[in-house]
Amino acid sequence: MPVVSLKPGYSGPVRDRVENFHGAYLVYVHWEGHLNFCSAITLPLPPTTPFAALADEILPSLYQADPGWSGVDLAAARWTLDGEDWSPDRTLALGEQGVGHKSLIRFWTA
Amino acid sequence: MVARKLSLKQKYGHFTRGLDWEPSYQKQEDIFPFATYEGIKIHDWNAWEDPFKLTMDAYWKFQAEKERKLYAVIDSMAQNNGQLGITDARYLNAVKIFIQGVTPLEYQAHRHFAHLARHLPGAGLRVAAQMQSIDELRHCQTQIHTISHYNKFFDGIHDFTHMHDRLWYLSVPKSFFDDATSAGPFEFLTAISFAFEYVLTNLLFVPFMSGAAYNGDMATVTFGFSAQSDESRHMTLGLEAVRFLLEQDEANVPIVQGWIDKWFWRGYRLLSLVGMMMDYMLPKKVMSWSEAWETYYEEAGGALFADLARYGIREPKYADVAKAEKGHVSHQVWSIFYNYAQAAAVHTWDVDDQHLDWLREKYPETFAQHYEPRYRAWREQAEAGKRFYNDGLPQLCQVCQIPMAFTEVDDPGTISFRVSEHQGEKYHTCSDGCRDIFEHEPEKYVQAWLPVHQIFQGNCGGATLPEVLDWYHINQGADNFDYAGSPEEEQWNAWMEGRRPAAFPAAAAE
Amino acid sequence: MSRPVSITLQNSQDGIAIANAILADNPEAQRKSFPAMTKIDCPGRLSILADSVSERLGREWDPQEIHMSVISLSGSVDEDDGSFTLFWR
Amino acid sequence: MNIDIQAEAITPRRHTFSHIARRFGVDKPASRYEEATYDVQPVANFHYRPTWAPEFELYDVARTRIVMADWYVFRDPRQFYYATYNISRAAMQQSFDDAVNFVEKRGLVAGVAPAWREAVAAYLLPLRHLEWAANMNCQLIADWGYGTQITSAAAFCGADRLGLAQVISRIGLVLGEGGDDHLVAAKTLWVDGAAWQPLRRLAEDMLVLRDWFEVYVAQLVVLDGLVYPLLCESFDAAGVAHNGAPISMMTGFLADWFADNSRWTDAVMKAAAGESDANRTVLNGWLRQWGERAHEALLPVARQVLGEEGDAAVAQARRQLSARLEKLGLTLGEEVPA
Repeated sequence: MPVVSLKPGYSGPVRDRVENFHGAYLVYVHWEGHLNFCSAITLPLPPTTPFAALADEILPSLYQADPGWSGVDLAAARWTLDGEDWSPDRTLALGEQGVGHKSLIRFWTA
Repeated sequence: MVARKLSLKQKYGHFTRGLDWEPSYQKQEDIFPFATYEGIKIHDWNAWEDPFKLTMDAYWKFQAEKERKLYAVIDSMAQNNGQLGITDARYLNAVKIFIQGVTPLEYQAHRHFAHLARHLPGAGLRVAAQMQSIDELRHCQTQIHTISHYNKFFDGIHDFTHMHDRLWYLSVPKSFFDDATSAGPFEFLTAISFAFEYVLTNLLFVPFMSGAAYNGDMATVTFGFSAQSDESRHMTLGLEAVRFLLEQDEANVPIVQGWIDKWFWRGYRLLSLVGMMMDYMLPKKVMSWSEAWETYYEEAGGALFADLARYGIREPKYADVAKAEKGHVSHQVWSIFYNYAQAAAVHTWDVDDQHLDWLREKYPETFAQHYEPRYRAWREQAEAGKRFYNDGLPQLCQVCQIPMAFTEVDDPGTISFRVSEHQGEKYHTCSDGCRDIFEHEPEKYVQAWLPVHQIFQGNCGGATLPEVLDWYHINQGADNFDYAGSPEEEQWNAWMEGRRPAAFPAAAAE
Repeated sequence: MSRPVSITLQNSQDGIAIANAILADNPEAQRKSFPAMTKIDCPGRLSILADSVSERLGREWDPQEIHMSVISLSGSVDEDDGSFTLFWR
Repeated sequence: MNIDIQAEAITPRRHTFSHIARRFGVDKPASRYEEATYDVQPVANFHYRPTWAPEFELYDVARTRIVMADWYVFRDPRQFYYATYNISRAAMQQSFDDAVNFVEKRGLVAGVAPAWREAVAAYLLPLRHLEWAANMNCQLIADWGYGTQITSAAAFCGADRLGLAQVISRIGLVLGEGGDDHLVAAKTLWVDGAAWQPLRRLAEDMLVLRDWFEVYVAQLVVLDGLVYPLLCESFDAAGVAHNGAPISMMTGFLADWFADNSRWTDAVMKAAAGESDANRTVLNGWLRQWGERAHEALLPVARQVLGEEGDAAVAQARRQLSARLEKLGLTLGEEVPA
């Protein structure tokens, strides 16, 4: 439903268009079951980022503050991308396997 | 000669709406261009009944007297080092959130009630709106003057207007008010005067001010209670204004109901920050958020909505969700601030045993199971010298802008993720309430200035945290991080040491 | 209709006198005490009578002076020369 | 209490807020006026465009043609913040109340020549409607103006105008011995009386202005700058011959109020004009345009009160305003023939 405005055609700047992020997508990641991290985390990632880089470098840098992170086996994790089951391929870039601007990646570890 | 005396009502009529006249040289719609576009139909502005019949002579007299009393307390606090009388320096963090988050809203209310005082076609409502406009300026200025004294000794207060325009958690109150002021005059009236002032503001002021009293902050109590005396007038305006809209035309009912639904949820989400202050920042606690919600929403709101049922108004949508969440929200918001104390101009700290006992008692259904283990783990990490901080930036709700920490109503272990699409782009919200608000007016919320996204666009001083904090004007190492080890803690301990009788420190040192 | 109306007053000289007047003049009114303030609830309707408050204060009290003492209220307001009333319609 | 703590242990860590310190220096305690007024308005990162004016931000410098590098140069010489404002106005009101009580108790109005009583009712009481328009104009400035400094003072001025309208109404009740006949009659004059129509048209024309600084100039500088001297000097002086002193006692506060308000408007105009030639050009344009309109609109009212001396009285008020503006670096423009 459109917003009610004095004159037709009300609009303002759409602030978070993908072109405003210098080649990156915004990607949200969330480690399920670990609410010591209060919410999902926002990352600016170029779509060319390999999933391996996310799994091997980025996620550890974020989640190692949890003492339990060292025992996590991401290869055995369950993933969803934007609400659908997802089997990420380590060798592919995020953009090549369905990750878009403002996608949400959730994962469950044992 | 025998003087004829007009009744209070007749006199008040001449002194307010009697000043107004029907324009004939300019068109009504050119003088009041914003009066009709929201679809609200008013057939008879004269049907508006002013609940309080306050003329300017009485206004000046009462307000001047209130101000004399208040400033006497403020002066006395400055002269007597009143900051030493508070229960604990941690208490001051509630005051910091207040001046960073609430005081600028008082200011915005001042400006926008001036907008109503100019642009509402009904003279009676314009008079009420302009009194509220300067009242709100009063609240803003008395808060600044009161807290000015604390600013001399405590951190995080020093640049509150700059921070309000920029800081991540302050975009929550700012976007709330921007949402109201960017709406039409009737939505603003419903949003602020009714949904916020009448239905929800008691939750902000009454427990908080009573908490200030309980924690030795006499200055805040004084400005708070003094402001509340105006607030009662504002609340009454809110109730009568909504009643007036509902009585004027049946077609107004669904419009007003939609606004009540929206603004109840907007206000409720905003107040979750207040819940966090109440449950975590007051060293001596008056009541829990859950108890306050029961007293000031469930009881008072219940009576209100039962009364409005005659017009076809029902309780706000998702009030049941708010009720179901009341054992969770304050803890979830505290977790946000604990996660990000390195990037905030307030301190957080580890919850001690006595506090855990209180929380367990107040939240028997939820606390021990869902939150206590988390806090104990954090405390252990801190005791091991590894205070937990979250190094990633949070995902924010597109509408309320709070980090998306709220959980599913029936599953406190799972975050509630909602997503909508508009013109091919995804928008994430924290709840059904915020999702509905987005989907009702997507053209508005796509504009939201989300602090985390702005950082990644490069609009906030740089790519590193220290650069962003500089841009926020956070004094790093003082305004931010845990209370433990802060300059404030050191200062407070020195003060408390200084308060012991002279013989004792010497004995203790041996 | 017996939905509760409510008023919260500062624990000041005037506020205490008003609270006492309410409790005396509204038999169903109930007091709840909080730090620095007193909340009074009453089913349906509650009146503050100027004469009653004046007698307690030893001076003439104008109902408009309620603005000096009130913290919060719940219910519709009716204000006249001799009284201040909260009620649900 | 707590005097046992040594003074050095409780030395303040800072003197004022950072935004105040950036303006006035870090080592100076700030005044309450400064802390209450400077940089309080939000200036950046607004979330949504107004649904009623998406071409503007919620607070936007583009709402006026006046351009300022810093919007906090409009210091109010009275240094009003809410507390000082209300305390000042409570005192002003008290002196008015005292005057009215004095006049009423002694029945002094009865001693005023009846014709002059009628004349006063006819020129003073319709002005309460003009005050009401002034009130709305002040609300517009408080709404759309930029910066806490000028908008807060405008909000106070708006409250003043409602108060003035009410005080004039009260004089109407005194003249009517407690009844409201005079107020009703004065409203009819305002709405239908031929002498008042140019002024009412002017008031309504101002209510459709959208540039808030133009409203400031038209209402607070030009119209007030002509009406008040006319009222407080020429009209009041005409009452002397009719034993009008009791009326003057009651209306004396109008001159006091105008003098007080002019301290503020003079400071604002001086700062706006001093900023740039471009501003001065815009201001002079508004002064000329609204000066001509106001001059013409006041003539019939002045003639009604002063007869053939009415034109000279308006011209005199205009010369006063012109001299005032010249000191501020501004020009009202040439006199217009009636």
